[in-house]
Amino acid sequence: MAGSPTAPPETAASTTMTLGRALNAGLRRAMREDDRVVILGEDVGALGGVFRITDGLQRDFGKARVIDSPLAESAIVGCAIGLALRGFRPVCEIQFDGFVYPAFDQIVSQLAKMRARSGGRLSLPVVIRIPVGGGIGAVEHHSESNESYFAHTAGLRVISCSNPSDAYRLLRSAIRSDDPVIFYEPKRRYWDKGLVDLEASPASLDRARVLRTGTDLTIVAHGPTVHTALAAADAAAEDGFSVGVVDLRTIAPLDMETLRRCAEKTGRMVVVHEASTFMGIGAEIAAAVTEGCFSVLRAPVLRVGAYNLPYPPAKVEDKFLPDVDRLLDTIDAALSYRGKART
Amino acid sequence: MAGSPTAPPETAASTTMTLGRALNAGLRRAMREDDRVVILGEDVGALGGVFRITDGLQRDFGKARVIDSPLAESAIVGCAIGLALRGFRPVCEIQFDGFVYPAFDQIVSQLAKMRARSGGRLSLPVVIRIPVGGGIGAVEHHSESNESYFAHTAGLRVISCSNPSDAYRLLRSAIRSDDPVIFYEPKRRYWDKGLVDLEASPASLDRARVLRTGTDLTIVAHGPTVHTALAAADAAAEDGFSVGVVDLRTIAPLDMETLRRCAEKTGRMVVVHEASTFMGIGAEIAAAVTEGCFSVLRAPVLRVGAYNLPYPPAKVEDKFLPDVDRLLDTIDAALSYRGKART
Amino acid sequence: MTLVHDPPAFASPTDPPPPSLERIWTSKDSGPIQFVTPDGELTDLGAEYGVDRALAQTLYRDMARARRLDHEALALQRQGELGLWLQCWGQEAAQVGSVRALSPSDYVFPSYREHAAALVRGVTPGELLAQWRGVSHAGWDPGPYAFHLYSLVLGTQTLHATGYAMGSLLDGADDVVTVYFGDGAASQGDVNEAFNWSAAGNIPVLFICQNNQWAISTPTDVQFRAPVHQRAAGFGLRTFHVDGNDALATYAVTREAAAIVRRGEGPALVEAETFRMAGHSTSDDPSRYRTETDLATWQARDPLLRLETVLRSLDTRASYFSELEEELERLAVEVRRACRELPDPVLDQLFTHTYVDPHPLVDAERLAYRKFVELMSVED
Amino acid sequence: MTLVHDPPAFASPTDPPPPSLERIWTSKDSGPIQFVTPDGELTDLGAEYGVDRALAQTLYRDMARARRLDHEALALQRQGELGLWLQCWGQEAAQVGSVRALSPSDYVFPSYREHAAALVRGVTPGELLAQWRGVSHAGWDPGPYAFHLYSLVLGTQTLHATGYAMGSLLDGADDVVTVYFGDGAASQGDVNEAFNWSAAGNIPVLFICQNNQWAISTPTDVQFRAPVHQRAAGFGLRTFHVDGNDALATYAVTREAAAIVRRGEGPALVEAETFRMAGHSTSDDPSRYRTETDLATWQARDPLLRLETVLRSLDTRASYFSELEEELERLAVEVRRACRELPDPVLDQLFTHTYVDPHPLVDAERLAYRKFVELMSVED
Ligand SMILES: Cc1ncc(C[n+]2csc(CCOP(=O)(O)OP(=O)(O)O)c2C)c(N)n1
Ligand SMILES: Cc1ncc(C[n+]2csc(CCOP(=O)(O)OP(=O)(O)O)c2C)c(N)n1
Ligand SMILES: [Mg+2]
Ligand SMILES: [Mg+2]
Repeated sequence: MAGSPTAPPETAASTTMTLGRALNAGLRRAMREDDRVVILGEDVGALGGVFRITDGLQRDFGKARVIDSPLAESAIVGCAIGLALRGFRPVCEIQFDGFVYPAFDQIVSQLAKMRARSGGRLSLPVVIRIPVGGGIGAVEHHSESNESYFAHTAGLRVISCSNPSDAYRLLRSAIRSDDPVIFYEPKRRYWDKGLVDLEASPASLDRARVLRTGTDLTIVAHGPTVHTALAAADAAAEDGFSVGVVDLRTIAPLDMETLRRCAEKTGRMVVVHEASTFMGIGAEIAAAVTEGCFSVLRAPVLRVGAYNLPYPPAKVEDKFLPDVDRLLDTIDAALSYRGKART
Repeated sequence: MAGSPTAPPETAASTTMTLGRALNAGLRRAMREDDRVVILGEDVGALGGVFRITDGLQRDFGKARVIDSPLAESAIVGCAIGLALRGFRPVCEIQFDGFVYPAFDQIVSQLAKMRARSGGRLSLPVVIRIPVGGGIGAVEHHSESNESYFAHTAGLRVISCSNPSDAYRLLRSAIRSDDPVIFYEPKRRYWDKGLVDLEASPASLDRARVLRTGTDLTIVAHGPTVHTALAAADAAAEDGFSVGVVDLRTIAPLDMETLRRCAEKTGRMVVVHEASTFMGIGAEIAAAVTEGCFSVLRAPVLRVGAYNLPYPPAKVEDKFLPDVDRLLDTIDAALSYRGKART
Repeated sequence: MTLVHDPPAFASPTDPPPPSLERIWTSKDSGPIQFVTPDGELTDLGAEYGVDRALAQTLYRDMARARRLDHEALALQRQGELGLWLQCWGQEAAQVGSVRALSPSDYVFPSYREHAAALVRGVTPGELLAQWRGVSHAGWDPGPYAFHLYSLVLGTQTLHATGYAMGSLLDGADDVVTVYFGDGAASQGDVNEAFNWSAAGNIPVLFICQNNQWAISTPTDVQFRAPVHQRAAGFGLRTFHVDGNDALATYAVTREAAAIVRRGEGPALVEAETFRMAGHSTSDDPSRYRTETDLATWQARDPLLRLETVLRSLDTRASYFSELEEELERLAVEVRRACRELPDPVLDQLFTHTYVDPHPLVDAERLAYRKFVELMSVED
Repeated sequence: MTLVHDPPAFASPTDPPPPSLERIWTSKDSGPIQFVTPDGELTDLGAEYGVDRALAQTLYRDMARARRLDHEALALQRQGELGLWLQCWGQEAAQVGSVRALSPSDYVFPSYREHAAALVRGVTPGELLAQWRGVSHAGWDPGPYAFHLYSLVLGTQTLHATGYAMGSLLDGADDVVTVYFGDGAASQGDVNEAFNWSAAGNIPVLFICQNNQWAISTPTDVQFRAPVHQRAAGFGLRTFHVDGNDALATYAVTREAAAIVRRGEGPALVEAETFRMAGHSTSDDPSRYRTETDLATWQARDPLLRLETVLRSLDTRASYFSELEEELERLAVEVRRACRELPDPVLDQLFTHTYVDPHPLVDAERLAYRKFVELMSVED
């Protein structure tokens, strides 16, 4: 998508690469800049991870810094906590979204809380990378969208990247952050290509990005559904509606300033994500935006997410995943509210 | 609180008892009625659990049916799944809210999904009882409110009881249900007394209860905060406002019919819970009620919950927990919106 | 060819009992139990136990069927008919030898690579492929086969087996609830909780660890320091260590282990040494992490060849082999046909599969889904 | 009184080395290592090792201080000054004997009952009580004491210790990262993952299991079938089993275990047999699940009395005991004073303790909180 709003300005250091390679470049850069950065996870060494995100890193940085772990997620996170206490900056890889749950206690009770428990004395700069979401025809447990759990957990930051440039910049920032970060990678976008400026500064961890401005309605998306949102905005434009798109980038905290600004401008908002609608991040956005912008909203903030069912078998996932059609249908619904703003 | 709206009609079988004893009576009744009901958990036998909810049950039903388990939550839930597959109806006790996370994978990936995974062939009638929430001056990890995690998990039902009568009736229904149920018990209300009709029919698992009707605003609460909501409604009444109170009883699914009806009637709604506001159940209620009742709302649905911090040390928990004052402050805010409904 | 009993020694109750195969762990490990060498010769122990011709023929047929199915499924995946396939190639003896040693009513919790065991239990090729074609999460009803759904979240099924066995005990049954898991899965907390819980409660579970030397790209020396059977002994389980490419030894060892469990002496574990001949899955590229030499070493220990040599040395009739060959051809046809005939799933139906009792949210969402589908069909 | 070395045999490099105390697990367990009998007599092994008078005095003082603190804290809880207290009464030798055998810079991850160990490391009474008074979640800065915060979610700290030790290895340090946990916690997946991970990676962790026979109301025979040291051996750890009410034996055993770990021979585990003399916590009612006989048996094995007998038989000067008595009185005063002087926490501050980097949501909530507080103060 040349000239798309997701592309950063081109510089000398700009290269076209896939989202997966951009993450690899981000990891490599972080490891080069700071020798306290270590990687641990299942199959991250010789194999380079099942998605090859750590490809070549063990070869270049050694087995001491790129650690093939035993098969135990709780231990991966628990040991990362210990490493962080010792002054390292561990980056954990969870092989698939559905396999993070055995580590749940270590993440929500240990990693998230230890700083607060210590009265602010300790900090745990741990990044947990998770390939997330569906759309790759996988078997069960390999297509989960579980950001809600971590977003609801005080003490964590939750980041979601949608394109190669952000992937590179956000990952570097996540590794630099002294707070624990859950870092979501949209697995069905690993092979999407885009321009990456390798010299760009690390991105802020609390700002959303307006990818496209609009006047009639704003779509809010993150990770894998940003692409869907852009496509829906294109389609809506053909029907004469000016639809903006916000890429959240950060799920916790939310960039409420940007969200409110867009809601004020367009009066209508639709949130899309792959997680179940019920208690998904769309609920928080709807509640908070409505609270902040009640008088200017012309329609309720509507949501498009998964149904309240476990992720289905691959052959029906295209019907299950929020797609352009469902998004457009919901945009129609939002636009069909006749009411003026109350102001 | 004699004659309070939480009291059921008095019958011959009505007895005054604490919420804790009502749960004990509910378990006893369920075990007597169905010999496939078994209890398992840490210290549930001779000790009767740290809150004595299973008091006397091992003595009366034997060690085979009231099983003191090794100290391993994942195993408690994992084995309950196996027992259910074998045709039993296990009731697990998790000792404190903060200790359910080691079982998270078994709950969200195994218990919640197995029926769907089996194409509807299997059912897992497992109840997981969790004493929940703060207010008892406990040390860390003993005052968590984690209903959001399970409410967001398709395949589970999430129940929260607030008074002895409901505790008795809802627990019996939860054990009879063929779906897995997360059953929250408000630990600081264990010693609250109320009338329990031991012959009352089991309660529906998908209906909220209107405890108090109002015309100006509706407070939505569940579990431990229902008491707070009733007190706030009393206080508001003194200021001349008619405030209703809905006790959710079921968090997943929500009884949207009742919630929408109340929102339509009062045009204003405040949700209160002990969990963090961010991504708490209040977000879902606000989003869904706003979607359903956009034109009649006179103010945004407002939320009162915990701050986005880990639960604090006991000496400040009274400032941290949503109390009558914070609730009244938010009610004021909701009432101060001047706008009329759009209809 | 060394001494051969036909019928086998252990089938006769009057014979003196053969030596126990249990592995009491000591610091010097004497290696896995073997009845047949890779060259197809009986070991002393193997000779002492003798060979039951009928059993050997059954096991060989079971293995041959599994390998053929595996092969066909691989081809189907390459043709795009399956989304993914995890081969059991190389592990046929470990599976068939163990599952055949159980009573058919002993409930089995597999991991996800137990295709050979599944076939023995009667799971049909179509049922077995359904999950990998993406038409369902689980292709069969576990009850009739006493064979549970595959578990993809590693090790979780060991706790389900333990709970099921608790129930069996409560019911007064004498089942040997059996659970399969891998060398990698053994590192998970759940598996160790299951070891501990079952040992403490004297729960009748039989753990079968197929140590196929790899967990995707991770070799066992990254996974653990001491072999899994030693670890299990530490928890107080009765433990066995067997050459998992030796179907006869695996059968005998599992039989002894199952008998211990059935007698109520507590849980037991069999560690079967075997090898994953293919990549982890059809998505894997094993050349990134292991050598051809590895492969050659284990190729030479092939479980089918080994038993075939035994059978031939027992003068098995040629018709046995030829009839089997025909059967395999029929199986191959059946696999291909069943795969292509699997009906696609229907999202609408899934709304009824998640909860037993009515659920207002799911009902509302189904309604919304139906309306949306209708709308789309009108627009088309 | 049997043979006494003063200074001790093991202090002299010219003497032949004493026998190893390592427990190679075999099916016949010969019981925990003991140097001093409950009656205060040296065992043969104890005599062979000899008694270092200075060490014995240090350990006795450490234990006496811990018991006094424990006692005062209990009283404070009964007076409502503490919300909760978990007594270490009975476990003083297990803690003091082990922590004194480490280098002071060896980072320790305690569970939540290691008050005796904490005092040895210099944690002050006020810091120790803060958590139980409800004024903070953790009263001390772990760094200066090389003593981490208490962990209340059972067993989780074993993985933190393992990771910390990985870091120590990466840093080329020769620390012995040490972690305490209980017999109950040992059933958690995390603890077993830590055993396995540390053994597989040859990580320098020393695990100390205080087996105090109970996990709240659950006795060890519900918890496991085989002792924890046997289990750890199964994972490939070097293992030790000691009478945890014998401070001298615990010291010597831990010293040997720590040396193994420090030499890079891998992780080790010490299982110390001891007893929780009080209830689980001040909220517990142990009469519901255990008998007075139990208590009497263990009362007779009291770790302080035992070492006192040894010290008296060594003709320890009376001034040692009288000075210690005075010190304990001062400690008691300090405990009571420090407890009452602990400042109450301020919610406003907690908004800065959760994240390092600025966090818009937390900032907004703090603002709302401040406004609310202001409003309330105006209304008052
Ligand atoms: C909890 C969990 N973590 C990670 C994975 C991803 N994964 C699937 S199979 C596998 C390797 C399993 O190895 P092993 O247990 O030895 O079984 P094998 O594949 O060799 O049969 C991994 C890491 C998973 N399925 N579950
Ligand atoms: C994961 C978890 N589950 C349950 C509890 C509740 N709990 C606190 S202490 C305890 C018993 C611990 O026994 P043990 O490990 O033997 O230590 P001890 O109290 O005897 O020192 C239990 C069940 C907990 N803290 N953490
Ligand atoms: Mg393997
Ligand atoms: Mg204990």
